[in-house]
Amino acid sequence: MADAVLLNVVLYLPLLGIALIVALPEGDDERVRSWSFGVMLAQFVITAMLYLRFDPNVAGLQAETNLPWIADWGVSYRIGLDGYNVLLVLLTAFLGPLVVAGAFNAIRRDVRLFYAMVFFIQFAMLGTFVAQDLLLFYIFWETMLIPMFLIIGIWGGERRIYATLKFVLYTAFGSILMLAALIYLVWSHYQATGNLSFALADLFGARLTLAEQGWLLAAFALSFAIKVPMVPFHTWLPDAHVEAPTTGSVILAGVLLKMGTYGFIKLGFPLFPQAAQLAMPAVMALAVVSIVYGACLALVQTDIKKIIAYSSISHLGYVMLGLASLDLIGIQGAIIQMVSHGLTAAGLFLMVGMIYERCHTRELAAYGGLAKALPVYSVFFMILTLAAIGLPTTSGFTGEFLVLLGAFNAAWPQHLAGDSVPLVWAVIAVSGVVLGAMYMLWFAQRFLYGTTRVPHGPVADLNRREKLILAALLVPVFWIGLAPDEPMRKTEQAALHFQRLVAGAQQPDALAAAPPPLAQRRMEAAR
Amino acid sequence: MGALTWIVVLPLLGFLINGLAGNALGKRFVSVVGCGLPIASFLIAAACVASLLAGGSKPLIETAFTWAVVGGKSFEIAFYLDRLSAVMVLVVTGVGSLIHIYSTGYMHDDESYARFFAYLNLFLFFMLLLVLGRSMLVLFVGWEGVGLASYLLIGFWFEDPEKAAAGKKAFITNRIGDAGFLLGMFLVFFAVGTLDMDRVNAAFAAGVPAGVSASVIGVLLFVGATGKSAQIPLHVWLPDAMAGPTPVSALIHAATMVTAGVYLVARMSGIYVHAETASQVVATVGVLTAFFAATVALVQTDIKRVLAYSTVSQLGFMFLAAGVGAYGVAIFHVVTHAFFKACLFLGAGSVIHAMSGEQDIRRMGGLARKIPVTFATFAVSTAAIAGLPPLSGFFSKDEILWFAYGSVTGGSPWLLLLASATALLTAFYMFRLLWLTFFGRPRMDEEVAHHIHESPWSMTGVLVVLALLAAFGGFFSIPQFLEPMLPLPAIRPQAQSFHGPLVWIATGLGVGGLLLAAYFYGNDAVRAAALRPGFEPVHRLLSGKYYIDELYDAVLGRPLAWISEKVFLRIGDRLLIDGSLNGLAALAERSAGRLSKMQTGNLHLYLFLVLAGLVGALIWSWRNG
Amino acid sequence: MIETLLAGLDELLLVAFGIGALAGALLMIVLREPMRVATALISTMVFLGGIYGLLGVHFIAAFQVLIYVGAVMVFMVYVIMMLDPRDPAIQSRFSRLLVPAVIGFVILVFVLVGAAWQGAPEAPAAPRETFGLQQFAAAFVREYWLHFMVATVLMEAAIVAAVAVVKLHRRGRG
Amino acid sequence: MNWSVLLVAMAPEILLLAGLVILILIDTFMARPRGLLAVSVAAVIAATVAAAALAVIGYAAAPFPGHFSVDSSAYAAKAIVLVLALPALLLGRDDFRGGPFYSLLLSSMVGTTLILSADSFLTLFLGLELMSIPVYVLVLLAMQRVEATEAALKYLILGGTATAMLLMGVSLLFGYTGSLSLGAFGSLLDTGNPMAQAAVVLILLAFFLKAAIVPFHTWAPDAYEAATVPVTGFMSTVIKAGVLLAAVRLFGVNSLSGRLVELLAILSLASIVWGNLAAIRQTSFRRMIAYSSIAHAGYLFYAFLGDGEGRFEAVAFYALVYGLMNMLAFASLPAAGDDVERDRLENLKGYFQRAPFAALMIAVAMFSLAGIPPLPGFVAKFLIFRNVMEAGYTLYAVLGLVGSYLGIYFYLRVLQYMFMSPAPSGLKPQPQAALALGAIAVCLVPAVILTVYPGGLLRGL
Amino acid sequence: MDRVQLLIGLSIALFSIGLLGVIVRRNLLVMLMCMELMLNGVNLSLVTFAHQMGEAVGAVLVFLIFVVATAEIAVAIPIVLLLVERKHSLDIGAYNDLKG
Repeated sequence: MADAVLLNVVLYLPLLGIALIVALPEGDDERVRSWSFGVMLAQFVITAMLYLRFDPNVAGLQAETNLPWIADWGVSYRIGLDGYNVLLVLLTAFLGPLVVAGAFNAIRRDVRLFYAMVFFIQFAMLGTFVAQDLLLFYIFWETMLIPMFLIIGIWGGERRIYATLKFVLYTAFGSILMLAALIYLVWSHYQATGNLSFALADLFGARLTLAEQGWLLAAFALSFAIKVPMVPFHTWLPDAHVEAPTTGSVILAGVLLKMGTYGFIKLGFPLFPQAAQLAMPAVMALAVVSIVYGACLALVQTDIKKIIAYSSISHLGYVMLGLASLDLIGIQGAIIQMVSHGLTAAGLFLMVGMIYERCHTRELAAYGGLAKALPVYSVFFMILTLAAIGLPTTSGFTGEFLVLLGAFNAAWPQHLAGDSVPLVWAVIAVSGVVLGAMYMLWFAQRFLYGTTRVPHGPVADLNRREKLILAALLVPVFWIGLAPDEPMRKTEQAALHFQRLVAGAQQPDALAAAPPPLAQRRMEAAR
Repeated sequence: MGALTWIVVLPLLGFLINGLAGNALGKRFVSVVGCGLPIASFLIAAACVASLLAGGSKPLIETAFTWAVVGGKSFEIAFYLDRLSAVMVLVVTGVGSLIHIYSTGYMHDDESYARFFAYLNLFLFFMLLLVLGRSMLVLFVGWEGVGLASYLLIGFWFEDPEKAAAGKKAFITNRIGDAGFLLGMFLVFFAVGTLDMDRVNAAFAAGVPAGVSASVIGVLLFVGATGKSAQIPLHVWLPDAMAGPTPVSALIHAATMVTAGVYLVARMSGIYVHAETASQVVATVGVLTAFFAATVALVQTDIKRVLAYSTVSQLGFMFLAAGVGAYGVAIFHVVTHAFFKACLFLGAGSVIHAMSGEQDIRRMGGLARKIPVTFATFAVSTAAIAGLPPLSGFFSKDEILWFAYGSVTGGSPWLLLLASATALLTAFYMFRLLWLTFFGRPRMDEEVAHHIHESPWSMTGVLVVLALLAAFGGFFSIPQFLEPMLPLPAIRPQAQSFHGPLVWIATGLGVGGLLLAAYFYGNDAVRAAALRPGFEPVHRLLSGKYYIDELYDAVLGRPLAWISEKVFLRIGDRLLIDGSLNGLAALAERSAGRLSKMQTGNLHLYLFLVLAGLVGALIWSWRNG
Repeated sequence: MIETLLAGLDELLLVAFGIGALAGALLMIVLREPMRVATALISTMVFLGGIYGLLGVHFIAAFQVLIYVGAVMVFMVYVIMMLDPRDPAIQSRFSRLLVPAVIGFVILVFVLVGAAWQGAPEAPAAPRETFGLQQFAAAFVREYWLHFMVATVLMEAAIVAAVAVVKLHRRGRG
Repeated sequence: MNWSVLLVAMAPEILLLAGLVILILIDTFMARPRGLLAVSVAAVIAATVAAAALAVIGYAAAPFPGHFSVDSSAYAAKAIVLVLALPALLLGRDDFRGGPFYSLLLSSMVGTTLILSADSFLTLFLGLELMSIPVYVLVLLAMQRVEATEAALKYLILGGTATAMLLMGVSLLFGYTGSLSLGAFGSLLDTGNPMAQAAVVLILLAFFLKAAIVPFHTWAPDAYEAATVPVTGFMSTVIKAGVLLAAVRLFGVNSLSGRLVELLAILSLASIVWGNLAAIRQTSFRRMIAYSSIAHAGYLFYAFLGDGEGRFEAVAFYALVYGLMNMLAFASLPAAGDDVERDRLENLKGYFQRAPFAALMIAVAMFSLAGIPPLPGFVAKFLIFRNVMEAGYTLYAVLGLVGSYLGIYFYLRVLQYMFMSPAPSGLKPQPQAALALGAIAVCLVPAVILTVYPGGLLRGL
Repeated sequence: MDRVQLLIGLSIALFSIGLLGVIVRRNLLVMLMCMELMLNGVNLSLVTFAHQMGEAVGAVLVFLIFVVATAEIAVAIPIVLLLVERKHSLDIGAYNDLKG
């Protein structure tokens, strides 16, 4: 009970924050900053408490709130923590203060609106994670567009309008189809069971024909794949990242992209297990393609942010690979990889922001030998880079290792059974490790080593605030790298649940008794 | 926290202290921490080994903590000390400590002194993880970790793009190997369900598990080994790695890290004994690498590069031994090689130090008198590597040749042939190096010559110790020491009688190399110079290192860049995806224009639309009555 | 005999009036002068009034003639005279959409008439006794006085509106 | 005839009429008419309260059997249109000094409320006319720009045509059924008889024309652009809501079938796409809103595909939310400057810098109109497409949603102007007038409630 | 072919002619008159039906239509005057300032 209250507090603290800073007098930016930071910090502390109190052995929801909301259509205000979201909630709450602190210098215009938007998106993201009702999830999911649109559009770079429109239109298109799909899903579930409910718990195992499942999965998958983003739905990401202000990129890379993968693991696959099973080879293929494609493109970028953006595509490919493996290790790895990427990518973008504040360019060619000019900066940068390419003892390794191990574990028996395609994908994915090292080290070398070139230099090394931010960021990186056991315990039940739902579902000859698809009923109605 | 854990952790402490607070602490403190901790862990290691032997060589196992548990399968961070790892850990900590001490002298004037020691300690930490790890996971952590350390140390002087690039090259090449290693590891995990290597070996001892083939695993793991131990085709990084400070070359690229591959194969011998093909691959690659590297070494003029290629060559020997099933011998050579090659590199370092940075042996000569200690130690080690009895190199190399010929598991005459040729070449180019460096007329310019001086005791002392080890190291008979866990292969009957002659052949090879070198390079190498024109093409090929780097660049590097740039970025992203999207947007824009043009403001048109709509609707609704 | 004759005459008149009304309507399309158009419309209305009369709903006929012809059209005619109908600005009678409009018109007539004739229910044997003014008035006060009221409100609103527009005239002038 | 019943049942209409009478008296007998705003606002508020109260207690009666009857849903509908009229009144003062505005608006409201409880075509027809005729004049009354007259005429002639079509349909219907009750219409929906079909189609199209559905939408952009803000607001919200709710009443609970469904779906879809696309290129805010309103009319008629029960709920909720948001946007527009200037979209550039609050309000309105959660516009849209989907027209639902996607762009464009473009020089920050703030409040408060707890209203409907 | 059908046909014809006239005639006043014609057409059919089935309600509607028609004209005429005052033309073709 107490936990439920705490969770609600966590969810609504950002709104309180908005109220606070709106109440502040015009122009008192310093106070706006400090108060925002305070609120975010409080939020993180409470979330941490929740995390610690989270019982890894319980399979279902914890800290659950369940109130009727739009009772007439079975929509309920239902939020709670489970293995799926607990780490991501923690991650979001953890990045909050860092994001706020990271923007102290960068944002000078419309400060109040800016922090209000940061709070707003924080609210939306947390809501998306904790929502346990399909419509509620969708509402939070879509809500994220609004603040992001403004953050990129107002405080962004040269081509910010183009970038932000691209971002919104891309994502909105996916969500539109998802909306249609979820209405259909709920309605046919109602038809079948006479229970009109949007609660995820009820919808798992809704009885649908395979064809229906296929269409619905396609609709959901599209919107998730766009958010992830998986090749070939990724082109919004580089533009958005490049044009977004540092904060925007950090939120985007840190949390927003996880929405897609979270959607897949929480909704996409479990809701339509049979179809998901059949789709898995395709998903796996796309995932591996994303890994390689993203890496290759990162290799030829000249804009620092673009390099990291494409690397994100590559890294999230690993997450999808882990999910597609349907192997417990792979699933766990995928969850860990989500968090890990959230930390490293966020950190890298923060660091790019820091250098950008000093040197005002993102052209890689303009830099060189920073290790000499900005030693501290370089050390942090190096560590994050290595974490990104999955060097052991960092979180990146844990994620990638488990994902690859899982993928291989799943692929080898199929190979023995005569289907070697998954094995091929797994092997290619492993080779992605090399590509990752190539582009990141190439980047680091051009950036940190060689003869010293610092635009608008000489510039000061990191100040205390920045050092603290990065140091704080490194703590979980090494925690997950060195002792992932504890977090993985918390997610294990969810991983098992996912595996049971998706891998455990038997193919649809068992579904003969399913109700006729709505499409047929439409025909009759038209006749 | 148990003793084994301490062995590993102490260097890590060193890294943290020097890395975080080094610059603040001052050189003396840094040196004390940097050298003290490795020495401490050497002592602990010695104690542990003692207790191991006392305990009837029952392996010591220490579990630090559980890394993760997934679906009942648990990954533990545990340390494991048996005879094999005992040998390795002693070599690593021992030679490591010596090189640390040496470095206090060598790096004395470098401004990032603390950083250097931090990196060295970091390397030691990972190396110890590698050799002490019980699980392949831990081994892999160390495996990648040493890669990182070598990356950082090769690029230690990062202002020079060359050096930074060399570091990157090393890391990436290693990564390629690691990919193979990972796959092998996955396969092992699939087969056995655990990564603890003792368990794995035990499981394979009971017979190859269903669903996997030992040879596949073996080859995959060996791919990892080729990366780390610079075997064909992944050898390209090691010569460039000489860009790092010399002690680094000695420690990482000669004595310890590069031998990790050999250690891996020996450690996994449980699998390799079941893997015919894999073993043959190992042996073949090993001997080819040995020969090929030796030929390249013939013409190198950079003192460190000569040593680098000789390292590659010697590693080839080790793999040859492992490939024919004589794992103990391989490890034996690892040890001896650690001694003399470390000594050689440090000697080279001392030379460079004396020559104020000059590395080209064509500008040396006549140093013997100017830096006697260095010369003496260098000479001893050279003799050792050339395999002159009774120096350490002689014993290990002789055993290798013997098993290469005689082993029932894959031993064969042509292996012997190539190996012997390599041995001859080895002796030749090593003495060539010796001659060009220390004898003859000085070829350096005046003020360099003026500055030449013997190195401080901290360096020479280490040289002396290592020289002694190189000289007498052959008398610890490692193979017999390892016999209980790594039995030597039986000898083919028809080869039984051949052992005696082979000893003489081996000796002969060493001496022959010596004489040839003396003949050609004695008296200022006039004969070699005379010989040169006849062999111009060969010489170009060799000094071009068979143009393998260029080949890789043409076959892998440039195509990758081209595809990424032209195909993926230009066509894939910009043309296809964004192109189509922008096309749709433009379409919407245009149709928007059309539609608003229809609103002409003419009332008649509006009314006509009404009429049209009315008629249309009526007809439509009438169609089905 | 005479009745049948009268009945026949009745039919004849009906047809004649119908034709007259149609002719008037068609003239409205083709005539150029607004004034003539107005006359055509008036004639149509009168003919319709005649038809209503023949149908026996005399009071509607009366309203038709009184309200339409008496009020509306007079007003219209007044305006036409006031506005100098020979408007130089009008080069041609017809809009460019003449042809398509005519086509549409033909189809429309065809479809609607077809629909009406095909679909017309069998004329119920309703008593042809046509209701006269008094039943109508009675019905009005009994059942329809809501509409009566609303109609007055509507008239009022219309007047207010018209007045407002006229005021705008003044503003425009002054 | 029971008078007390009559008084209670027709309370909203009567209150409006009372206000109307007072207005006219003031107008005629006072040299300097004053307090017009107060009177009309009071009348509308009173009527709203009465309607809402009666809706809540679920009062039902038929003072004029067969012609006029009320029940809770009718009252709810009236309450909705009346609430929407309030901001229009409040905004009107600056543009319309003097009487006619208020009296015309009120008489139009009387008509609107009438059609919402009409049972016979007599009432419906009269109500529609009473609703429309004053608006023809309101369009040009402010005389802010020359074209207003032209717009008024176009609107009038097309409106007249609509009336004629409606009547033609009604007469055919009368000929077929011999009665003029709305029920008769419902019974005709699925007879295959051509005459009945023709009648239904004519009536339906008349409604389409009044609600500006493609291809009968042409009057809307011109009229909306030329009319001043309050009237545009009135037309785009009250009139539209009135027409749609009347249509719901007309169709009753009969679910459509066959050709009619296709007709409805196709034309609605056409107007969704047409409106959303044509809005992209507009440079005038009101014209843009006009096209958006065409699209929204499409959504609203989409609801008719759904089964009869959900229809009223969907349309009422949607009309309310859409109206509130439109009004919110109109109320937050910059007030100063001449009408044409005010209307230019460019004029909104950098609006956030000049008037942050107003800009945010417009932003809220735009996002809501675009149907992006959590704003109520989303719930409304969801409700509609849910009904369509439930009726089994999956394909139509998907197409409609995709069509609605086309609309997002131009709403975002407004935001882009307000937040992301530098303000043109020479524009000073201007605070909203008190009345405008009042109007904003009237729109905002319900909107917030609907955002947080839509369930409440939906249970009521 | 009884009279009812004839009259209905006639009324539809009048209605359509009115619509046609509104579309094709350029003169504002003529357009207004054509609208009147449409209403007359409607009236005719209403009266006919009312007569046919002896339902007074049809006639009532007719009566109301009279009223409305009058009201519309009453509102329309001043607007026309206003227009003419601005542009001195009765040609609807001249009034297309609003477009796009």
